[in-house]
Amino acid sequence: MRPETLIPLMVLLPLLAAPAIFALPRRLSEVWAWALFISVLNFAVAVAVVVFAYLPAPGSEVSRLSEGGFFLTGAGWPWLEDFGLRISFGLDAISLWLVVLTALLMPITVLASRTAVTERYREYYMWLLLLEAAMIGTFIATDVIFFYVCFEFTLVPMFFLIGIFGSTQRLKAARVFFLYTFTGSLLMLAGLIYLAYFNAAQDLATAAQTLAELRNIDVSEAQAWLAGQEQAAALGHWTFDIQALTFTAQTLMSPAQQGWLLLALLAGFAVKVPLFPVHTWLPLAHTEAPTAGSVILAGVLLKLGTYGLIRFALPMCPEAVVTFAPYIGVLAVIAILYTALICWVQTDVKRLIAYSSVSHLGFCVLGLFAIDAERHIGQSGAVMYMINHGLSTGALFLCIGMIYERFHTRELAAMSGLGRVMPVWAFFFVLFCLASVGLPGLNGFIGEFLTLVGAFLATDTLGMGFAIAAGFGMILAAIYILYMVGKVIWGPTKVPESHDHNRDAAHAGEAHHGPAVRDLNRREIAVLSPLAALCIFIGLYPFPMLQSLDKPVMTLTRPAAEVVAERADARSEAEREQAARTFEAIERDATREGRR
Amino acid sequence: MTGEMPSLVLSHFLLTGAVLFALGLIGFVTRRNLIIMFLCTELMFQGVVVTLVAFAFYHGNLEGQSFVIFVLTIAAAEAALALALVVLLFRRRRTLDAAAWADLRG
Amino acid sequence: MAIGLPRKQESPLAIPPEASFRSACHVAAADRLRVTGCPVCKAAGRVLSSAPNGRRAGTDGGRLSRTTPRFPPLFARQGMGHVSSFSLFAATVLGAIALLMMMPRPGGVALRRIGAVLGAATLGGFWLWLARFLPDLGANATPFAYYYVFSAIAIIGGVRVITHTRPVYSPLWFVMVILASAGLLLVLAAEFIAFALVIIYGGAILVTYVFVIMLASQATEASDDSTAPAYDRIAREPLAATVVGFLLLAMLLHMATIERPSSLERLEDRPEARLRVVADSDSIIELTTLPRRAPARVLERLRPEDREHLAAEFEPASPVKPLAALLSELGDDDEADDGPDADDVATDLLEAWEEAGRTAAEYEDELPHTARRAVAETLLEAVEQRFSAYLDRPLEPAERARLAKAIADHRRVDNIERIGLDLFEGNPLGLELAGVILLVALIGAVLIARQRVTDETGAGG
Amino acid sequence: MDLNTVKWIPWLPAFSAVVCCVLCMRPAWRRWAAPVTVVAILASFAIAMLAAPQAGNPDIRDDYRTGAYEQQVEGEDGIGQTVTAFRWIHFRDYRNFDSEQEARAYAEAHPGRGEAEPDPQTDDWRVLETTFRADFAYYIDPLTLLMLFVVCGIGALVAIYGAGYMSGEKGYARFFGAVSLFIFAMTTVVMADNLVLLYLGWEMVGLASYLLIGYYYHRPSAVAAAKKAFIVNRIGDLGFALGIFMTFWRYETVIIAEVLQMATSGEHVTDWRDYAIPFLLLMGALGKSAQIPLYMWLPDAMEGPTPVSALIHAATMVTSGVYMIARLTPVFELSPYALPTVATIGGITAAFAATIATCQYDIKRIYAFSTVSQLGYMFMGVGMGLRYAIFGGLFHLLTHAFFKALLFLTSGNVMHGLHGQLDIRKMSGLRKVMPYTCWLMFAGCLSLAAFPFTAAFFSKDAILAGVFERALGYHGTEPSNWFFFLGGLALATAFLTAYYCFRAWFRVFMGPTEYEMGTDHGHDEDAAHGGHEDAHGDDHGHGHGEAHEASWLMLSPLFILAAGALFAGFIGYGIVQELVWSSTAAITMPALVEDTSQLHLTLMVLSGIVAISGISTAAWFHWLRRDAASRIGEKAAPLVRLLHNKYYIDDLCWACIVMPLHSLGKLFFLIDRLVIDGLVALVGLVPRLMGRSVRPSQAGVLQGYGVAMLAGLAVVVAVVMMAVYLT
Repeated sequence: MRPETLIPLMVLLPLLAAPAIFALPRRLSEVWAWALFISVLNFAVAVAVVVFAYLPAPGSEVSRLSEGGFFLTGAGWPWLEDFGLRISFGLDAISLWLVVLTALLMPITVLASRTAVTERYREYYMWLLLLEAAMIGTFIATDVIFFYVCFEFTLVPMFFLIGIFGSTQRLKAARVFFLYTFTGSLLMLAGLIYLAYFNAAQDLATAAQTLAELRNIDVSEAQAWLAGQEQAAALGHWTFDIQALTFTAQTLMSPAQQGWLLLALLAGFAVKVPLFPVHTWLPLAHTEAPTAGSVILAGVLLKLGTYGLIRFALPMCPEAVVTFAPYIGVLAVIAILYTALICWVQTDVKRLIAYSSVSHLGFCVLGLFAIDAERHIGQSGAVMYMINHGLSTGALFLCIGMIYERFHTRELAAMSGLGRVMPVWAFFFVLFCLASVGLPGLNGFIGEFLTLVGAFLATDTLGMGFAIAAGFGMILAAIYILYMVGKVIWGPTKVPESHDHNRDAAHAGEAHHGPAVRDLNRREIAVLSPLAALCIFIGLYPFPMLQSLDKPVMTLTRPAAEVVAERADARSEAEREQAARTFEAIERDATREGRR
Repeated sequence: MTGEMPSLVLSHFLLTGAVLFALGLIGFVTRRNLIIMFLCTELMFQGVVVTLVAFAFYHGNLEGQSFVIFVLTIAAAEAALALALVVLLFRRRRTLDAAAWADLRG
Repeated sequence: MAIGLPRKQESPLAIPPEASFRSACHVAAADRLRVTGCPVCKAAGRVLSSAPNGRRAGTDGGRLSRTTPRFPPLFARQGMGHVSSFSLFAATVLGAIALLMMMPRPGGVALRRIGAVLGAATLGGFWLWLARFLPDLGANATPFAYYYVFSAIAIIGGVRVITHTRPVYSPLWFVMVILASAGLLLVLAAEFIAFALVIIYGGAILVTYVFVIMLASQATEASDDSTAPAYDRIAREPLAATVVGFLLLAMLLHMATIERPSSLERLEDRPEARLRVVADSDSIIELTTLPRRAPARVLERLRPEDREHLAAEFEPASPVKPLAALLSELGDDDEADDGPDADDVATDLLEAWEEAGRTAAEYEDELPHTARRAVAETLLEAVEQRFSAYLDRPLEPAERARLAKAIADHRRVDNIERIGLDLFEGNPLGLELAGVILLVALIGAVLIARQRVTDETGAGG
Repeated sequence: MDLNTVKWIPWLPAFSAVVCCVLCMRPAWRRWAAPVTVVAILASFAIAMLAAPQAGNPDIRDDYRTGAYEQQVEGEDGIGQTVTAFRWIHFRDYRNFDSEQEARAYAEAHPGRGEAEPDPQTDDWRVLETTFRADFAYYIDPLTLLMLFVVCGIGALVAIYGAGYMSGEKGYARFFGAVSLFIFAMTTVVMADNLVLLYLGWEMVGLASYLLIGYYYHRPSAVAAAKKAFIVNRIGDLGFALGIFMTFWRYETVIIAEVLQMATSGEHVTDWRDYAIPFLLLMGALGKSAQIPLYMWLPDAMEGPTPVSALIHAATMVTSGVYMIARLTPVFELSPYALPTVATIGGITAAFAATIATCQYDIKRIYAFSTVSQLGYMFMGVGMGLRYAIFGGLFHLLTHAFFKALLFLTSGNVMHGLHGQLDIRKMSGLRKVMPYTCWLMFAGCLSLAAFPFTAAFFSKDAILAGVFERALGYHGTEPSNWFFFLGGLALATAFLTAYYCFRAWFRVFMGPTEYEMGTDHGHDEDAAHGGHEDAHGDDHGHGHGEAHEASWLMLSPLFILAAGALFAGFIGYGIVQELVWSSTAAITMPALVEDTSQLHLTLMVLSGIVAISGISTAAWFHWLRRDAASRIGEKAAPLVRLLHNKYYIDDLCWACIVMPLHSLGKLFFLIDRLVIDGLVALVGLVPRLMGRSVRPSQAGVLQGYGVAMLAGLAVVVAVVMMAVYLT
C-alpha cells in the first residue's frame, strides 16, 4: 500500500468510527474498549507513516524526511472542481510530528477518561474521535479551504465536550470559546479568499508587470523568471493549493497587501494560539473542560494556531512578517511575563496550568517571529516547543484530572503534602512540572532554549532585549511551578475532606477515618509512563527530530529571511553612503583650511 | 386685483372636503375611544362625499354622485359591523379603550 | 476552464453619466402627467392625450397652447384667483395649533377654551380672507355665502366631533356636520344626495352610534367629565397626530388649489366658461342634458314586444305641448287663429327638436360645458326659427328668454332622475354589489350580536 | 584503559539514580540504595583516576614553568581530548556560494559537512553545513581530572557517611537517588565539552540540590528553602544562558574548546560583545557559588540532611562556579575588567560572610557562611589572572572540599547524637561524650583556620601570594594598590575565619559538659516510626538523655577526610600545581618572571601569626572567659543582632522583590478578568442594546401604527412634491 494512502486513513478511521461507536456498543466498557482500539490503531498508522518517512523514497537514497517541502503528498479528491477546491493532503516534517503527537495523545486521553466519564459516554467518545479526525485533517491539509474546514470543525466537538462534560460554568465557557475562535477564524478565511482571488486575478503579463515594479527589475527579466517557476502555472485561475498561493503571495503581493493578509491571518491564529490580548478564553475553557478535553485543547488545539502561523503567515507575507515581527514579539513577551505572574497568584490548579500554557506559547510565538538572515533556530525551536508543550502540559492536565477524580476539587488550598500519600503520582507530577518549566535534560528545555537563542540572535527582527525579557519568564515559570509543587506535593499532608464522604458512599466498608487515598493504579501509570518516557527521551536525544525539521523550516522561513537580508543590505548601503558623505565633508573642510 | 369675477371654484369644495377628511384622520388617531374612532372614519367618509360631489358637479356628469350612493352603503355596512364588534369588545373587557387591545405588540 | 473573472464591472443601472437624479425624475413625472392628464379630472386627460403636445386639435384657439405642463413655483398666484398659498399655509398652521389645544387633555379645560377661540378666529379670518370679494358681488354672492356658512359649520362640527370629551356628544356634533355638508351638496345641486345623506347618515348611522355609545359607556354623570374613563379624556399623542394630519392637509390643499394645466382649469380661466349661477330659485343650475332616450343597451337585450312597450314608456315627454302652448300664447295677442293649427306646429317643432338633437350629439364627446352650451344654443335657434316663422316677426328678448326657459324647463331633468339614470345606465353592477354588501353586513351584524361572550375581566355583566 | 571509557563517568551515577528510583517502590528494597550509589560513584572515581595518565599532554608539563609554549586547546597534542557520547542538538544551515567551484572547494575543505548542490530558486550554489552543534561530549583536561577527583572522591566518602546517617529514614532510596542524580549532574558540569551541556549539568545540579534540600519535605521551612535555592540558582542560570547566547552570537559555536581556541588565537578582534560575555557568565557563577548578590540561598540550604550540606553545599556544587571561571579564563581575559571584578566580588563576599558567621549560633549556619567566605577566597584566587593565584584558588577548592566536608559531617555527628540540636549555646563540653567527633572537628577547624602546615594554610597562602604579586605588579602586570586593599581584606577574613570556627569548637567541646537534647525524633517526623529503634532513651527531657558517639560506618570516612584536611598540603601542592598550570585555565597566564619565594615566606609567616591569634582570641572568649564574651555581647548587642540577622538582607530582598512581584501578579489577574474580559463582554452587549432600543416601536397600540402610517404617507407626499417642485 503506497504511503500516501496512509495519510487520509488517519482522518477517515476516526471519522467513520465515531458514529459507529455512538450507535453500536451499549455498555461503557464496550464503548471505551472500541474507542481505545480505534485510537491505538490510528497511532499505529501514524507510526507507520513515520517509518515510511524515514525510509528513502523509491529512486532516491536519502530519506524522504530530508527533502524540504511536502514529502508525502497524495493527489486527493476533487471537491468543488470549478472553484479550484480539492481535498489534497500532504505531510512534511512539521505536520508529521504534530500528527504523531495528536495520534499519541488520543489513546492516552481515552485511556485516562475510563472512570472520568460515566454517563453519556457514547456521545463523549464520539466527539473525541471526531475531534481527532478534525485535528489530523488540519495538519495534513495542503488545500487552504480543506485546512480551514478542519480548522473550524475542531471547534464543534470541543464545544460539546466542554458544554456537556465540563464542570460548573461549562456553558459560558463553551460559548465564549466557540464564538471567540470562530470570529477570529472568519477574518482569516476572508484573508485567504482574498489571496485566492488575487491569485485568480493575475495572468502572466500583469504578474510580470507587478513583479518588475516590486523588485524594480525590467519586465522581460521578470517574465523570464516567472516562466521558469513551475508554481507560476497556477496564476490566473482559481486554486487553493497552499504552495501556489504562497508563491503568489510572496512574489506578487505588495508589502501593504501582505500587511493586510498578515493581519487577517493573525486574527484567526492569534486567537487560537492565545496571544496576549486575545487569550482570556483559554483559562475559562480549560477550567471548565473535562480532563480529556483540556488535554487535547492544551496538547494539540493550541498548536493549530502556531502551526497555521508557520505554515501560512511566515511564507505568505514575508515583508509584513518582518515589519510586524517586533510588535508581535512585544506581545509574546508580554504574554510570557504577564501570564507567568498571574499563574503565581492562582488558587485553582487547572487555571494555573492554563495560564502557564499561554505563557509557554508566548515563547513559541517569540521563536516563530525571530527571523534571522542566516539561521532558523528560532523557528525550529518553536516547532519543537509545540510538540514538547503538547506532551508536558497534556500530561500535567492528566495528573490534575487524576487528582480531580479522587478529590473532586482543584483548589490548591484544599490539598497539600500529597507526596507522602501518593508517591508515584508525585513522581510523575514533579517530572512533568520540571519538563514544562524547561529543566535541561527534559523536553521542555529544547524548545525553550532554542526559541531564546533564536530570539537573541535575530538582531534585525527581535534581538537581545526580547531574549532577556523572555528569560525572566523562565525565572517566573520556576517560581509559579515550584509554588504549585510546593503546595501540592511537599509540606504537611492534608487531603481535601470532600474526598472522604463520597468515597465512603462508594465503599461502605472503607475505614472512614484517615485519608484512604489510592495511589495511581496500573491504568493510570500506563497513561502517564509513555509521556514521561517521551519527555526524557526527547530531552536527551532530540537529534532525529531536529535533523528532520531543518529543511522544511528553512523552506518556510526562507522568504522572510531573504527580506531581512535585503533590508540589512539596504541599511548597510545607506550607512556606507552616509559614511562616504561625511568623509567628503571632512575632506572638504580640510582642503578649505589647507587653502586658507 | 385682476378685477376678475371670483366664483365658486372647485378648490373651495376641495378645501372643505380635505379639512373634514384631515379632522377625521386626526380624530381617528388621537381619540382612544373605539366608537369615536369609528365615528372619525365616518367623518372621513363625509369629507370624501363632499369632494366626490364637488368633482361630480365640476365634471358635469353625475358619476360622482352615484358613487356617493355606494359610499353611503359601505358606510352603513361598516358602521353596522363595526359597532357590533365594538359591543362585543366592550363586553369582553368592559372598556372601550383602544389601548386595551394591544396584545399583538412586539 | 475555470470561471474567468469578469474583466470590468458593468453596472446594471446604465444611467447616462450627465443625467442627474432630479432630471430623470422630472422626465418621468412629466410623462405621467401628460398621459393621464390632470389627476383631478379624467375626462380632460383624454382630450389632451389625443394632442401630442397637449394642444387640443381643432379647438377655437384660446390659451390652449401651453406646451409643457409646468407647475408654477410653490407660492405663485393660485387657481382660486385670489388666495395666495401663504395665507393657506398660515391658516393651516394656526388651525393645527388650535386643534392641538382643543384636544381633550387632563385638566386643561382653560387651554381647550383658548384653543376653541383661536380655532374660531383662524377659521373666521380665513373665510373673511377668502370671501373678501363677496360684498362687491352683490347678487352673485349668495352661493358663496352659502358655501362659507355651510363649510364653516361643517368644520366647526368636525372639530367638535374629535375634541369633545364626552363620547355621547361626538355623534351629535357629527349630525351637525352632516347637515352642513348636505347644505354644501345643495349648493352643488345634488339634492338627492344631500337628502339621502341626511336621512341615511344623520338618521340611521349616527343614531346607531348614539345607541351603541349609550350601551357601551358606563353611566357617567351628566355634568362633570372628570369621572369619564381615562381613555376619553386624554388624547393619544395629540401633538404627533395633529402635526402630521395638518401637514398632509396642507399638502392636499396646496395640490388642490394650485394652477393646474388641466383643461378644466383652462375652462375656468375663460370667463365665458365660468359657470354663472343663475339666481333663479328652483333650479340653481341650468342643467343641460341629452335628450332623454331609453338606454340603447337596455333596449337591445329586451324581447321585441317588450321593446316597444318599454320604448314608449321611455319616450321622452315630447317637448311639443309646452312649446305649442308658449307659441299660442305669444301668438294670441294678434291674429288668433290664422296661424297653422297646433298639430302641424307640433310636428314642425318635433322635427326641429330632433334635428337639433342630432347636431348636439356630435358634441357628445365634447367637454360637458361646451356640449351643454352648444346643445342649448342649437335647440334655441331651431325653435326660434319655427316661432318667428309662425309669428312672422322676430322675437323680442323677453320672449326669447321665456322660450329658452321653456326649453330649459322641458329639458331640465332633476337630480334624482339623473342619478337614477346614471346609476342604472352607468353602473348597474355597482348597484347590485351595494345591495349584496348591505345584505352581508346585515347577516354579519346579526351573527355577531348573537355571539355569547365570556367576560374576560371577570367583572359582572 | 583507553580514554573513551571516560564517557561512562556521568552515566554510571545516572544509572544508579534510575535504580534508586526503582528501589523506592518497595520498602524492602530500600536498603540497597546506598551500596548501589556508593559503588557507582567509586566506579566513576576509579575510571577518572585510571584515565588520568592519558589526559593532558605529557610534553606540555615540563615547560609549563616558562609558559613559553604554543599549544592546541584540543586534539592529539592539545591540552585536552574530547570524547563524544552521543549527538544532542544540531542545526544545519545553507552556506551560499556564487559559483559552483567555490562550493565544491568548500565542501572538500570541510569533509563531512555535506556536498555542494545548486539552489533551485536562485542560480547560486550552496552547501548544507551544521552551524549549531551541541553534543553529549566530554572534554578531558587536567582541570577536569582535578574536579573529578574532588567530586567523585568526596562524593563517595559522603555517600558512605550518608549510608550510616540516613539509615532508618523512610525516604532512604529517594535520598540516594537524588545524590546519584547530583553526581551525574556535577560530573556533567565538570566534563562538559560545550556550554549547553554545561548549562544542562548546571540546572540538573540545581534540581538535585532542590530535591535534597527539600528532603524533609514535611517541614515547610525545608520546602521554602528548597524553592528559594532553586529560584535563586535559576536567576543565576538566566545570566549564564544569556552568556551562552552571546558566546554563540560572537563565536558562532558553543563548544568550549573552539571558543577557547578562537579567544586565545592571535587574530581575535575584541568587540563590545567580548566585554559583555564574561559578566553574563559571571552572573551564572555567582548564582551557583553563592557570592554576594545571590548568596542568600546557601544558609537556608542547611535545612537539608547534613551529608547533603557536606557534599553539595560545601564541597562540590558551590565550587562549580569557580570551575566555570577557571575553565573559561581565556574568555574572561579578553575584557580587562572581568577578572578584577571577580576578585573584588570574591574578596568582599569573603569578608562579608565571615562577619556574619561570627555571630551565628547554629553550627551548620556558621559553616555555611564560612563556605561562602572560603568561596570568596577561591574567586579572589581565580580572579587574579596570575599562575600562583589560580593555582591557589583551585588548590583551596580541593582542600576546602576536605575540611569543610569533615566539619559538616562532624557537626552531623553532633546533631545525630543530640537528636537535631545544633544551637551552640545549648551545648558545651562534649569532648568526653563524643571524643572522636571532637578531635576530628578539631582537625577540620585547624585546617579551616589555616593553622600552619595544614592543607588550607598552603592553599590560602598561595592565594594571598597571588594577590600581593598582582598588587606589586609582578610577572608583567601593572601594580595597583586596589589589590593591596583586597590583600588586607583577605588577611582580616583569615583572622575572622580562625576566630569563628574555633569559637564554635570551644563552645561545643570545651567547658563543662551540659547539653540539651534536640526535639526531633531520630530523623523522621512520621508517626509510623521507621524500622530504626532509637536505642537510646527517646524521652526528650532536659539534659538527662545523653548524647552518643556516631557509629563506625560514619566515623571511617571522617578519618580519611581528616587526613586529607591535615596532610593534603604536602601531598597535593606539587600535583595540583602541575595539573592547574597544564590545563586551559593557565593558557593566557603570564609566565613567572620575578622570584617570589621571598614573598611567599613572609606571607606564610604572616598568615600563621594571624591564624594563631584568631584561635587564641576564640579560646580566650569561648573557653576560658565565657562570661567576658557574654559581657562584650551585651555591649555590642545591636551589632550582634545585625550580624545574626544577616544584615536583614533576606527580609530586604523579600520585601522589595518578592512582594512587589506577587502583588503585580494579583493586579494583572485583576486586569485580565476585568479589562480584557470586560471588552469582550462589551462587544457582546452592543447587539442586545440595539435590539432593546427598537422594541418600543412595536407597542401593539392601533393608533401608534396609525400615526406611523400617517407619517410615512406625509413623508412620501413631501418627497414627491419636493421632487416635482425642485426640478
